[in-house]
Amino acid sequence: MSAAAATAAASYSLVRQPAMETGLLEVSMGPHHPSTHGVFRMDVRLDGETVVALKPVFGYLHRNHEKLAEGMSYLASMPFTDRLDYFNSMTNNWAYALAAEQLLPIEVPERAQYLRVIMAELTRLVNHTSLVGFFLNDLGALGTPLLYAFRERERILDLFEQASGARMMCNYFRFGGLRCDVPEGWLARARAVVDAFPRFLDEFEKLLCENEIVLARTQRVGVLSGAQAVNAGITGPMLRASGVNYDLRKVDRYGIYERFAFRVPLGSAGDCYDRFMIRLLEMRESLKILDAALRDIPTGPVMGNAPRVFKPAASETYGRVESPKGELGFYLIADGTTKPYRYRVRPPSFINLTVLEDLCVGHTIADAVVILGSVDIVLGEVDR
Amino acid sequence: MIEGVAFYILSTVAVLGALLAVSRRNLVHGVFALLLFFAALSGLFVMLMADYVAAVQVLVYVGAVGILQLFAIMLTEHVTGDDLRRLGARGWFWGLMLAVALPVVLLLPPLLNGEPPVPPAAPQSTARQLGSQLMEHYVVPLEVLALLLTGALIGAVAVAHGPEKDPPGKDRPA
Amino acid sequence: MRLLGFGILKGMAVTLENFVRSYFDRDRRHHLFTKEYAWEPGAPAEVLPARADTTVTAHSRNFPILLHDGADPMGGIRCVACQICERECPPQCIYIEKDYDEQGKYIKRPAIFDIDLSVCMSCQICVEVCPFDAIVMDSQFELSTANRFGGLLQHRDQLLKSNEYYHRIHPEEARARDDRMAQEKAEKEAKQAAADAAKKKAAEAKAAAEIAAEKSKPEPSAPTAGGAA
Amino acid sequence: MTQTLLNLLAIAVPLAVGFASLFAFTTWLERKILARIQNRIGPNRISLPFTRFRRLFGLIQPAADGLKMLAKEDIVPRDADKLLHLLAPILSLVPPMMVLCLLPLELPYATAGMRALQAAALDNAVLLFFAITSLNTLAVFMAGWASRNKYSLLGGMRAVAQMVSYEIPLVLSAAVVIMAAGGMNAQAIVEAQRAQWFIFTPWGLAAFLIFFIASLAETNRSPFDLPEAESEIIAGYFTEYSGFKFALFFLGEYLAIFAVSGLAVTLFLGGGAGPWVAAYPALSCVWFLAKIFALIFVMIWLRGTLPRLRVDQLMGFAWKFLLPLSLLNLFVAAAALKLAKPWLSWPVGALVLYGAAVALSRSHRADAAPRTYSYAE
Repeated sequence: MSAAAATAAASYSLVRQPAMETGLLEVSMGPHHPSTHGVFRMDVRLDGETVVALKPVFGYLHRNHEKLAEGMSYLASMPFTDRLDYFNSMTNNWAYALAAEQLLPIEVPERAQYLRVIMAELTRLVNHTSLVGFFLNDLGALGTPLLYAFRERERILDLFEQASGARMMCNYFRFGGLRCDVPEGWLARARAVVDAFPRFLDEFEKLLCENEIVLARTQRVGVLSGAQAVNAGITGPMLRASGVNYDLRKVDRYGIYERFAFRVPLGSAGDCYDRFMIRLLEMRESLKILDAALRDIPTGPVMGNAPRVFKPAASETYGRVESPKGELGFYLIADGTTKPYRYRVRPPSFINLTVLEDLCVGHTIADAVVILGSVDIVLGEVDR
Repeated sequence: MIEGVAFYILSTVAVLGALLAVSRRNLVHGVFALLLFFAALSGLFVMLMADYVAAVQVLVYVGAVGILQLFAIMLTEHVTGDDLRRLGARGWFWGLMLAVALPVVLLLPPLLNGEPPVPPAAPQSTARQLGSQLMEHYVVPLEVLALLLTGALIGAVAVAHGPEKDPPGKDRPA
Repeated sequence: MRLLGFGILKGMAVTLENFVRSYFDRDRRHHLFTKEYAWEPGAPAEVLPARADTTVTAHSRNFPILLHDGADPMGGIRCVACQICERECPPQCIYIEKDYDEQGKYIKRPAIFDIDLSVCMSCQICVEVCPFDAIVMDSQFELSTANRFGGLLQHRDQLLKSNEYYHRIHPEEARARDDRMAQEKAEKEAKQAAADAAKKKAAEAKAAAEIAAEKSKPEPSAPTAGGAA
Repeated sequence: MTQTLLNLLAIAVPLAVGFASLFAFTTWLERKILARIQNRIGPNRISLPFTRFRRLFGLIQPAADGLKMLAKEDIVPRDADKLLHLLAPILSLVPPMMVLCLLPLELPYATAGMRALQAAALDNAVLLFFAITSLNTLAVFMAGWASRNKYSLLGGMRAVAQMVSYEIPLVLSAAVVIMAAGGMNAQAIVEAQRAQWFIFTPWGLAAFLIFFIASLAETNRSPFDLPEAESEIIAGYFTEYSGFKFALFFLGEYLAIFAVSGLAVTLFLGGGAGPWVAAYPALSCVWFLAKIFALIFVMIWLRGTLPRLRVDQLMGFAWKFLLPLSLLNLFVAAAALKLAKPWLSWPVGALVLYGAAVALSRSHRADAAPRTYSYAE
């Protein structure tokens, strides 16, 4: 033990500033902190309880996804897109399939279009229920909302397992349609799950939306103004919670979304409570889409006339989808071979994370955890 | 007979607590020893059949005053007594002399001329009597005391508040 | 403005309902849907029969297996070691070596067919690209072994499973796959038959042409024509 | 002399053993009730070793936890304050144990002579109750300080501040009952409620609610469980404790819950009173425990529903809402008892208290209300 360390240990004292002044406390809410949704670290400088500075540190889950894709065929990197945002494998697949179909135009049959919308909206339900459950868990509600949310998520994951064979890593979409059709009886089971879902939403809203403690802990916490959100490139429910009307399903009208009548909920204050409520309301809109899609889905093939070997001509494209976390985009450069020259993913939760410091400064450390919960990040997508 | 044994136990604990409170270098240990002394004192009150005072002693001294001192220690710097600074104990001899002389002077006369004072048989419920006394006979001093304490409280808060701190958002020198 | 507490009371009413209903809600659909003792073999009757012993369904896919028709594994093996799946596999976890007989001629069978289960991510791309329906996904997932490297490397004999086993675990998918294969075989035979018929017709046409050619020539030896046809 | 010692033992030992085993039962109860609230089943796997019993509904789970705690290694940080580190769990256990014997719990076999320790003899039992429970704050501070860990000290300071600021509404709401019953003797309070439990009077109900909320904060339960807030950086004062010292802290917490809800039952719910008590006097002990477990059920129910309060909201709630309300309740109760005309004082008292509560909650976060949202096509 060097002399310096000995004296430091000997004169160890908590309080560095004289008298009433308390020093700045450096805290690193480490990669494996119980409430950071995966391996994500926040270096927070505290003055007493309030956050003075916050530096998000991530990269612990970086798997070199984009460089890997350059060495494999187009189809081979489809299963890897499941691992991006491991809560919504279907929407990840769809974004990649959409981008690839722009490289080599393949006509997608009607039934596949309907099934794509159904799968995407079911994933949105899964993501928003889990998010609301985790958010309440950060607030301290000891597991009850989370377990109610997971009870519903289990039913939808069973549907995914029956359709694609796996609960979370579905790898179900292909360029030009879907890998296989849903087994018979699946649509009836899906109809049953969709009909039972509003009961869960009412129960959830009755349990939490007027709860005074939730109101006190989330309102006016982590306020993000509309202009600031647009400036930072925020997309998805976080942007709509700040009052900006931007939903890719309405803007791009990709897939067959223009056939379904659904509305886009908009927040006013842009604080944690709005982000929490927007996701609850979006679930109700998704239920409307699912009702309509399940009602008039036609029969027929689910796979278009995709070529045997996917070898697009030299070109570049950017396909994007409204994933539950925001605008998930795939930027592909094809050079005429079977392997993409460049494969870039626009991860919505990574970009939504950039404003974390502006939201947290001035709040207490307990609020910083709640704000992180409301931003809804998944480290698979943040680190790629 | 049981009272005698209890008395001796309690008084030794009290004296020990007081001695520890004075001699310990680590201030936190000192405060805890002091609290031990207060607790032993309240035990003595129970033996004097003044159970109300004993309960108040525990509530006020051990519960409130002790915590206050610990808070004070936490907020001041370098008092945790780990470093080796030590006040030179110069006047320990005269202190000892005084400590021996005082009890002798106080206790000698009664001991000489007869039996030790018998504790008076206190009436059964002291709380009711104290309450009525406070409210009827001593109501004016009670109110004055209350005002004094509130004044002291407000003064303490004003002093402790210190200069208006600048908003936490601005970066501060570490 | 709500008095402090009504929202909380409403929330508590929800949890109380869940608590009470968990005792009286017999259809176990909404409230107490976790199954007690679902695992032990002698699980009580009210556990839903469809998933009595395990949570695997007829659709879940875990690790690939090789299929063989008939009883003899090596005799009826479908895999011809064309190595397409080895090339297409995203995490490159399949290793194949062709089988040669004594004279060194390639016989359509894999000598070595290894899948490293620790690398495989059960993405089912090998099943899609296989032209011979030789590889399908199994739903067996209890494959943990003591040693990490050798134990999880499954060789050809461990991977080989019979078609009946495939019908047992994935009835629907197996039936669809067999129908498709039968249909393709039927088409091939039909094409084959059509090709034979066409060849035969072409042969007859040629023969008829020869007869016609001989008739138009002078009739030196009329009786031989019949024998040649 | 030996007779009084025997009496003391005859009272103290069953209380200690009884409530410690009730602690084990309550941990099982808490896990089962929380599980049922969350659509799960709770512990049901442990079976008695070497016996055929398979389905014991997890009743052996507390014994298994206790054994596990005993087997766990007891880590003491290197530069921790060894003596205080050991003393803290003991000090957190002693006050609740001592306070349990103050509760007017007529043990069925206790004859007149042996009930010396019950509340009958001590005429200021309630004051002694609060005096001894204030020692708990000391134990929390000692644990936080002795672990020499920056986070546990901050957690300890938070917990101490919380306990100190919730002690005042606790005492004030008890003062209302003392005023109504005319004395601090627990037995006299139970007698005074023979006609009507104090909870059925408006000021009694208000005092009960304040007392219950303050007791939640005093024992670090449900919405006020700041110290164990794992979602924040400060993991609470018992971070550095493992093994049986950790279990002692939990034993102390649960005994404090028994003690505080026992006092609530004595003050507001008429102690051991209940139907058929006249016929079988032993039944009063059963009724007393039943009421305690009713309160404990509500605590567990709250724990399964409510999120946690932030530190400053918690303090604001104590000083700006509970304290003024309990003071006002003191005046209302005094006026009601003085007027002694129930048909007038009850409605007026209820109205005043309700009005004050609404005004207070409105003055704080007036805008904290659920919002309505606009939709874009």
